[in-house]
Amino acid sequence: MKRIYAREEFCLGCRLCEIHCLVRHSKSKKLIKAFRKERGEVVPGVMVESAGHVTFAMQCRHCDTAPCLEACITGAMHRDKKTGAVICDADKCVGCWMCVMVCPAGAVRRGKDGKEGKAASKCDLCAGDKTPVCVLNCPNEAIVYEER
Amino acid sequence: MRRWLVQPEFKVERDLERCIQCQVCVRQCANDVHSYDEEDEQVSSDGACCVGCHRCATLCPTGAISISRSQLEFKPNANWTPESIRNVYKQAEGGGVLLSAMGTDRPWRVYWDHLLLNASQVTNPSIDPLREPMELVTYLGRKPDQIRVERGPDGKVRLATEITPQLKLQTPIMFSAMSYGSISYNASQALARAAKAAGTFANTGEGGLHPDFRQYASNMIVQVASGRFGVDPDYLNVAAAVEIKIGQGAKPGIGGHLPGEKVDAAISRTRMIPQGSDAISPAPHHDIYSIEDLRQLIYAIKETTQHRKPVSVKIAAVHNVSAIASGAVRAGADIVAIDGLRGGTGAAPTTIRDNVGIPIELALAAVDSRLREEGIRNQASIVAAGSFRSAADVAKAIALGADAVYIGTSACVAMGCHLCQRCYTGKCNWGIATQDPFLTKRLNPDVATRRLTNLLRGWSLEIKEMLGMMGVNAIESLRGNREHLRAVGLSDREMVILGVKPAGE
Amino acid sequence: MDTRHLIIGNSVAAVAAVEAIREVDETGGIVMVSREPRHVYSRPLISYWLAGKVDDRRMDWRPRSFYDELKVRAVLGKEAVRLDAAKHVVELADGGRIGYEKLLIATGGTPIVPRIKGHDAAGVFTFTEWADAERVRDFIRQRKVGRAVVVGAGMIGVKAAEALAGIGVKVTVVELAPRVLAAALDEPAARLAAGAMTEAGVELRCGAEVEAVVARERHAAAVRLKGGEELPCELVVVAVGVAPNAQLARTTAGAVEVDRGVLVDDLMRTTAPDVYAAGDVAQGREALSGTKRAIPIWPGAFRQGRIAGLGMAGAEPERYDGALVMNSVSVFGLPTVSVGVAAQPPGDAEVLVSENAGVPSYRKVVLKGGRIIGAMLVGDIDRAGIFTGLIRSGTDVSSVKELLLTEQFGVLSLPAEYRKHVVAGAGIEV
Amino acid sequence: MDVQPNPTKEFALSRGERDSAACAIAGVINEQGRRFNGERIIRMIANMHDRSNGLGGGFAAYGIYPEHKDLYAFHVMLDSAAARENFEEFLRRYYEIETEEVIPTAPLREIRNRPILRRYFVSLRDRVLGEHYDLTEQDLVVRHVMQVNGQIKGAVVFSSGKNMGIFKGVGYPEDIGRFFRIEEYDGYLWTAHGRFPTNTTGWWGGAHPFGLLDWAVVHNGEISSYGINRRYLANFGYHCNMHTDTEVITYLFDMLLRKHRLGIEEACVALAPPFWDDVERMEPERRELVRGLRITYAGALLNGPFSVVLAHSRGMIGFNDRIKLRPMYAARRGDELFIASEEAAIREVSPELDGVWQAEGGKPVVCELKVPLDAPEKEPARA
Repeated sequence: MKRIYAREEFCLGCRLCEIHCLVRHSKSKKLIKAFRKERGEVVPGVMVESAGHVTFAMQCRHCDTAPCLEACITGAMHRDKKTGAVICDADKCVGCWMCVMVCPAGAVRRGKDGKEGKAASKCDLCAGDKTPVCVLNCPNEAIVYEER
Repeated sequence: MRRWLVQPEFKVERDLERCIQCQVCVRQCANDVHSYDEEDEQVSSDGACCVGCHRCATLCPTGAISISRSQLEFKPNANWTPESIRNVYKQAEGGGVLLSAMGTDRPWRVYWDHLLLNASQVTNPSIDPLREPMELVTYLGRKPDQIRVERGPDGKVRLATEITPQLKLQTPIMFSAMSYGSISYNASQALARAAKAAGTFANTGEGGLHPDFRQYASNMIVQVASGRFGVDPDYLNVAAAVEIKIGQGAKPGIGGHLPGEKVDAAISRTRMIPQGSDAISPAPHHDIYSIEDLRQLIYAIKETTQHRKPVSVKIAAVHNVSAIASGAVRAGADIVAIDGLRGGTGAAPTTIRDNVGIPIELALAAVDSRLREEGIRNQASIVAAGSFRSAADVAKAIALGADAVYIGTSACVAMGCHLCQRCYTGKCNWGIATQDPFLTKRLNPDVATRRLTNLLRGWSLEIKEMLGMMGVNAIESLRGNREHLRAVGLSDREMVILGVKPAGE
Repeated sequence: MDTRHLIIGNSVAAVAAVEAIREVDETGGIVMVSREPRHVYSRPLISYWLAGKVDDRRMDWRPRSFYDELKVRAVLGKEAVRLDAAKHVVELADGGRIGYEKLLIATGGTPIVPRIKGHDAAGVFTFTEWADAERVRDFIRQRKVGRAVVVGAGMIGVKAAEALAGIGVKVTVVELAPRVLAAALDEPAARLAAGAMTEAGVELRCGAEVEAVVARERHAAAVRLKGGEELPCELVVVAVGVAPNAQLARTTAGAVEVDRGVLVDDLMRTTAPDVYAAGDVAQGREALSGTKRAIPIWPGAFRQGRIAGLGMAGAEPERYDGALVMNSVSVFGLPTVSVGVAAQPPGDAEVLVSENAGVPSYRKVVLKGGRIIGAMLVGDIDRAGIFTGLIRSGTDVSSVKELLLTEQFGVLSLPAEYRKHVVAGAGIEV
Repeated sequence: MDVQPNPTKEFALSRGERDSAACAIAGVINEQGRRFNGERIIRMIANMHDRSNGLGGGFAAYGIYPEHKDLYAFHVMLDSAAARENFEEFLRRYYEIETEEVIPTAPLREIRNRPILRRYFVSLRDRVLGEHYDLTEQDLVVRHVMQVNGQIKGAVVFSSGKNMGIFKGVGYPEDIGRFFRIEEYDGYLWTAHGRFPTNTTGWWGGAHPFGLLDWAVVHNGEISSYGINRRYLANFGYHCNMHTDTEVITYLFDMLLRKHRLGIEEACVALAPPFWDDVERMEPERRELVRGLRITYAGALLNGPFSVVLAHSRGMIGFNDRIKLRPMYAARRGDELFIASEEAAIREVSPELDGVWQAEGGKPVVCELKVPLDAPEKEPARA
């Protein structure tokens, strides 16, 4: 399947991916509004890590054998049949954070969606969009979406 | 001493309605213009350090940043321009040579903008490049004056004249000499890859050939400059051609200086000099004090390369450029590259950059005419350099007599350069003219290669359109064909030098 | 439909096995037998259900179409009571017999109920399956329960307490160990957890032993601790642990070897041909020690079920990489994660700790020979999985040791080779 | 440096810098060297009347001066007695003049503004040749023609071959033919041109055929590469003064065939080379040859739409641009080979043909005499 890969040697550390991810997964979908009003509410599925000049963007690997899928006690974490993406159904998630505990990439984080206001937050490959927004908006093509 | 008389050049404004405090600008500015105040949770900007490179504004997701020239106006003075006043301030405070980068920004006449191309109407059909072949293939190198053929016993006619080595270009545009050191590894790689992809050539400049780039060597011209950095027999033999750099349009008669702090391990290896040592290119080649010395170097290089590589001689366009070019051809140069007044550089004394040399248009026309007058035009190809901004500039140069052109600034701009002219600071926010690992990674060579290839492709398509519109289908029918040029707003003398008629004639 | 695959159980290991079988064997008949007359549901959710945070529908761990879609014959509400491994036949409590080609025992665990006085009084419940939760709920409603004592402050006890407190019951938790979640958390972490509990109004009695349930009219009226103190209550939840439910395996007269649980190899095979076991009933290899232990861990059960299923269907076997003790428990909203040997590190281990009581947050990493063998996080648990991955892979982290507890610790901090592996994704070739 | 245009040639109606045209061309040769008079070539070119506009026409005829066959037959246009004086003084300096005469013409109402038209049958003085050890007699003739045309005010040598003559001027070609009374000459090879100059009006010297030594070129089309062809030729001592792009074709052929001794086929490759894509597909030896020709003679590449008939003493070559933007038909009947812009022109004089075909772009139609030039005089063929 197509996956998102970071090319850390070209990551600027600008964090535009995080910004656009946040907007894409916000309610308003409007950049300024989303960032002003929903920052802290929406946890971006991509996170930029940096240490010195080394920076890179990390998000869910959508593993073939996904530990988060195996660890999910509610069945909220599931694989989308069409895209192959591992997606969390926020309505089912109870926020037990088993997924957070088992993701070797640290790519699942505690979010604020769902009925209880807590549900695992992670990359959903932009729900089947042709190109995820982090890839689309990376100014240096340091995030690529491809079959490998 | 604090530089208190020199006021900021730019004003950076932030539209607080739009700013979302995302700090992209803070993370992108190598000049520390933007900063985030944790306490106030507010991004703010200080224009004093702004070089006007637009990195922040380009990456700002909400378009909240605008950069304008400082509104601090001097009393109008046609003689004492703000630049000249500021330069005096700077020198009064610093006491040194003022440095600049890229080509001169003074309003010297751009002759391209006074030359117009021709097109077919009725009497000969224009040719549609989308339907008919349109040939840009260009061979650079020495050509014989005539071809001899022999008929074999089988009745087949064979070539009996030996053709000396040639560079085959799919399009008459090459990348100018830009050394690894003056530009980043990624930028160098992109140029080499784009040259290979487009079937043309990139020039190493005087910085040697990084081992990683050997795979592109068949599309690279290696330079031998006065510092001889990175030059050994292998370097000469692995390349497609060798260029002896005598001068550079931005700083004729001036050497070069790569500060030791930029000479990291990789550059040190590539240049074959100790890490951390200054790389100083002397003003002249100390083994070339006359034309016959040049001849010896050319032959030394040809011997070293078993006469398998064309040798180019690059000179700056100075007053007697045509005589120098003629001398170079007679000294054995297979290609003469002429770099005009507006040619770029990574660093040059401002006063030299802005006041020395002549425009490439006049130099090119003079050299082409001179070589034809002497009947030696076939003996060398002419490559023109020094600011080609568009396919039209290239087409006009070819009509004036160039076989091909070198583009440097355009290539940099294609990669993202915003002509802030601060290459010499090593803080290129676009990752081109820098060795800072924070900055070099900003240039993804895949992206840069694609952008360069696109530029070459776009320009090539435009040149094809222009050829077609002129009713010819091969670049050689435009080369030196000044009938296809007309001048507007030039003096008679300028037109004589350019060999073009005024529009309407 | 023939019964190629017989699966005793209907929870995580059983379901994982079915899904794995169907990846390779689309048609072979599958029969699932379950004592509980319910669709596949998630046992860990019963405390959420009791608290009203999850409704009946959301208890489903797989969609209602699960059996149909995977072509499974579900025999629900019937208990398997006898196994004739030689004849490949399982006998049900109602006398029915089901033959099989491959059998999976995934019967899970049974709550341990200490034989204290009064343990059979009305109002004393265990808390491991949905029916338990239903009974507790009904009892609370009928008897207007106002006070409850939860015996045991392990994961089940804590979650039960949280649920009870959530529906307005005044809860006292009695724990024999000196701290809550003693198996998972160390003293400082437990203190934070305890803080969250007491803040929510739960009374904690750690280091206290229950002597008896005091019954009046056969109904629980109090819990008496050793020393005589009585904790008045109308409801007692006993949550002192679970044991493998290996009863079925024990009926084979030793054909299927059983210790605490059913002994399995790394392919989840028992000692009897064609008989597999997975999940809480199984006793397989533990990752760090290499010894066989019964470890009731959800992700482990899934993995075991899947391996068993693949093996049963004849696919290229995946090998079990051993169970890793781990738990993620949200204690009254305070997230805690504990992986590997974290609560009681061995004496020769190097322990790194960072604490921020105010937030609150606590992080601890246990290293041995340059490798992480345990990690514990309380509060900010985001990215805890990176540690889990490092423990699993046995990656030498000596070079990045200083970064482990820093704020910017992330994938970027990992050794390059391992980082490459992580970026490519688990199960994805690098 | 290019020779500056001679601003004094006044016998033109008017003229601009360079003329390009869409025209009619025709040629006919008898391969056995049998001579025939100009009647047929007039009919051929007259048939294509609408392809010209009365601003120029002309003819080249080979084998018409058997009595002077070893002498250069200079046909000269002169605009004044003074010009004649200057020209003749120049001529005498280098040449023995055997015969000189007015070119016979018929008075025609349609033909106006005629210059003085004279011809001189001359031979180069031995002394002159001796002074130039590095030049051949023909090189010197070329140089002298260039000098006259470039430097002597009011004089144009428009035909300079041996045993051949060019007759041209401003008018419809059939009128020019009658004017020059070409039906009275017998030749084995005739070419003709009818002009439709578009960029400028015509002038006498700019009419076709364009000649140098025994080369005569008639050309339909426009040489868009003229600017560079002209500058390229200047390198080799050819100076264009006639303000017509046809001139460069003549000089290029002269240079390639006579001076560089290329075969006709190779010369045509140099002038209208195959496309690089096709070159790449050639077998290696051929590829090297074509590549060598193309890059060496890049300045000689003729670009733009054209069809050309090049005549010389031994034959005739029909030749199209690379992508054949102008028409050209060739046909054969017995010993005779025809080339014309239109098939109808050929059918006009030879309704029955053995074969007729369109020449391919860049591929020459070559016809040569099957007999030696100095073969016994043949009887004039029946017109």
